[in-house]
Amino acid sequence: MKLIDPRLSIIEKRLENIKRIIPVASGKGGVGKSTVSAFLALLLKEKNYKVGLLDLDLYGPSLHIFLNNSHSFPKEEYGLIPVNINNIDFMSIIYFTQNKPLIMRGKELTDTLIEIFTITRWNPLDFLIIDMPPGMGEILLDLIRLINRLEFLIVTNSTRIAMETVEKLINFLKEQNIPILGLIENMKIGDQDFVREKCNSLGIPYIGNISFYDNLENYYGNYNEIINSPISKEISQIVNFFA
Amino acid sequence: MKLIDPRLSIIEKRLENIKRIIPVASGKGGVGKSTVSAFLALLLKEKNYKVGLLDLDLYGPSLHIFLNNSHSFPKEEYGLIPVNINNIDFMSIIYFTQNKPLIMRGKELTDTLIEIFTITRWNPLDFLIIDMPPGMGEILLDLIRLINRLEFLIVTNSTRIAMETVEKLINFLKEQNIPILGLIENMKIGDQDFVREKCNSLGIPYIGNISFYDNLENYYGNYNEIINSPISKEISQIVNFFA
Amino acid sequence: MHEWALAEGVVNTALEIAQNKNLRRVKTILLKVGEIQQIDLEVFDFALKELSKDTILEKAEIKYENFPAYLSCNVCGYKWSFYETFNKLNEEEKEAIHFVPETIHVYIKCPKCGSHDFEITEGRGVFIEDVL
Amino acid sequence: MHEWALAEGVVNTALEIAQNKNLRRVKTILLKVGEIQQIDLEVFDFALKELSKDTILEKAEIKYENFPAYLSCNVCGYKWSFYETFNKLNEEEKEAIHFVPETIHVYIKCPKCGSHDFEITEGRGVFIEDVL
Ligand SMILES: Nc1ncnc2c1ncn2[C@@H]1O[C@H](COP(=O)(O)OP(=O)(O)O)[C@@H](O)[C@H]1O
Ligand SMILES: Nc1ncnc2c1ncn2[C@@H]1O[C@H](COP(=O)(O)OP(=O)(O)O)[C@@H](O)[C@H]1O
Ligand SMILES: [Mg+2]
Ligand SMILES: [Mg+2]
Ligand SMILES: [Mg+2]
Ligand SMILES: [Mg+2]
Ligand code: NI
Ligand code: NI
Ligand SMILES: [Zn+2]
Ligand SMILES: [Zn+2]
Repeated sequence: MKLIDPRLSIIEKRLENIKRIIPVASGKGGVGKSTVSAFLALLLKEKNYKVGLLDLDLYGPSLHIFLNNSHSFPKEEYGLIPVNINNIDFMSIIYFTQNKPLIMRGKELTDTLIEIFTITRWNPLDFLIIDMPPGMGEILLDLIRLINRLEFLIVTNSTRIAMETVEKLINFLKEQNIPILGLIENMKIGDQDFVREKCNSLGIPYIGNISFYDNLENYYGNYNEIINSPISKEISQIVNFFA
Repeated sequence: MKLIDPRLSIIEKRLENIKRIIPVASGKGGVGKSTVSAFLALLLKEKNYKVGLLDLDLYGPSLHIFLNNSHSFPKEEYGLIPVNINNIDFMSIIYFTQNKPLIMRGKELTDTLIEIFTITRWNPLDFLIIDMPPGMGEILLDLIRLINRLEFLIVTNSTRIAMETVEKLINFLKEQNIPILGLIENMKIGDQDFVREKCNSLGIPYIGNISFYDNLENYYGNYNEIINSPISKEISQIVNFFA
Repeated sequence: MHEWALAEGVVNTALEIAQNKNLRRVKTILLKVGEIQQIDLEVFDFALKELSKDTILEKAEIKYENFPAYLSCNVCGYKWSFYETFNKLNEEEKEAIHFVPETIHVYIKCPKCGSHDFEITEGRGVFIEDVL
Repeated sequence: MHEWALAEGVVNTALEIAQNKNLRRVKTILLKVGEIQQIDLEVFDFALKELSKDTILEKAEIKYENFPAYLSCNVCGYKWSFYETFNKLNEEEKEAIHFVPETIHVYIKCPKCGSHDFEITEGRGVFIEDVL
């Protein structure tokens, strides 16, 4: 008999009290996946939903900056209970790396992802928002392989350079019959409609756009400022799209 | 005897007529690695250097958009001769994927990278510019493992979110004693100096900054417009830094 | 305490295996416990027994085999045992590796060439060897 | 024609192996040639012989063993042989895979579940089995 990994069978059970699981993905980096994930979590919570937020960008975790938290630690209780920050249940690799560089090869990305899902005990949630890394490697492939009720939210910016890669992700997900909620055009510049038209031709909903905000970083970590910022107003309308 | 991969021994020979090999990296996505790579190649060529350009962002190749070329094919001649576009020798995975999604796991990234270096026969070059993917996985690790005269050029934008990850890459490279030419601050917003200060504290040269250009995409694929664009003027000064 | 989460996986999987083998009662569970994860065997054993109650695993004997951990450098090829470098870790680092073994790449490097790019060839975590 | 590039790797590596084994003359080179790379054996053999001239490989017999290729789905576990799906590829697709075998993920999917996430378990490219 080959050695059997006992973790795989428990992942579904760990997620059974979560109503919807939403990976925020793009394929492309730097388009605002993390920004959208963080705002989405905050604004859903403002609507009194129970929200979890999971940073799966293992090479470049960044949600802890938005949430201004890297020195807490998940409580050990029959596993690890995510850190509660402003009533959002948060889990990140950052709690185990001291924010130092973590280089890994693909097989190890797989093991890390499985381990995180095995040991994290989420409270009952309405939404688990998963901040995805760029690329189409292990994190994407294993998430799809291990969890079968994902609803992808795609993020792009207004450039052809980004859409070139985003389109690849969309085509891949469509071919594998993975549900796509729709696409958000972030940091919209100009009034071109090509992203919206691309959505039409790809047959996925264009959820809406978010403007470019020069001073976005000033808000990070300040809960009240974020909630009342103009970008929150804009994203609220997007939140209405699916909740 | 275990099966032996005959490709590894030939990689160094394939690169022996290349004077300098410069990976443009960041760790972070969307900060302008590809943009900087493309402009750098063009501007070095304008100075009459012989320049090669290699797109190693295998999930999200994009240099073919800058160069406006995806339908050529490398010439088969004792291997593959890169495609010559405006006198830049160009190689990309795009020539083998029909621009369709290519999902891969890490082990396969390694094999692809090794295969590309094995079969590509570069003409003698002054510079080989390598456009790197985000992350710190196989492409970065294998490049470092297989080629020992890399000089990294680091790209970031002006945000803390980006620097959080860029700093990890820099610290990793420093710890592994890999040469770093310096850092470029792209899409500079505001007049904060924190990126420059970060460079000082990390002990690497701050090479310069590039402004944010709203209409950058209009230039792509148009060689003369690119050369005469204001961004080229700005990047020229950066080029002077190391050539 | 997070050993409970891993124990749950073992119990779940052992039940699945027993079912596939049509076992009416499990007599023995053979486990290999990787050094890198630094499992607290006392807690783990207690958790396994608690979670086995009222299942066909209830009276099974659980045999733990220590799974020595080896690391192999992807750059220079050097191989070494986890324990050679283990003592250089402080408590916080050990705990991080206990929770997520792959963070070993943050805290350990190849003793020969200094690279963080190495492979865990054996002894990462908990595995089920057989259910009898 | 790009077979020359691969042949160069074989010659280089075979010379290294011969040196490490202190061989004064190589009698036999054993190669395993993976199906996926669709090597043109005639060109490859010619290239190997040309590149071996004036080296200790010059008169070596080169033995080619076909290395059948198998694919294994990471999602559903199905295993199949490359040739089962090979005939569905057009010439352009075959050529892409000939140059970069990993592009197989673009053009082939699991016959059972449709996933592009599968592994090449055997028969990817050219390997040296031994130099005698
Ligand atoms: N709407 C926006 N306006 C201005 N800057 C933004 C906006 N969305 C994201 N950014 C900035 O763009 C950069 C990339 O965003 P991030 O969320 O980290 O992208 P990703 O997670 O896709 O890599 C960050 O510096 C972030 O602050
Ligand atoms: N200086 C700049 N001004 C305006 N837009 C830029 C600038 N540099 C890059 N961009 C845009 O930012 C996006 C990301 O750039 P890209 O070069 O693809 O980054 P990376 O290769 O790091 O992912 C692209 O849409 C690109 O057009
Ligand atoms: Mg992100
Ligand atoms: Mg890029
Ligand atoms: Mg503990
Ligand atoms: Mg051919
Ligand atoms: Ni524990
Ligand atoms: Ni060929
Ligand atoms: Zn080493
Ligand atoms: Zn399948």
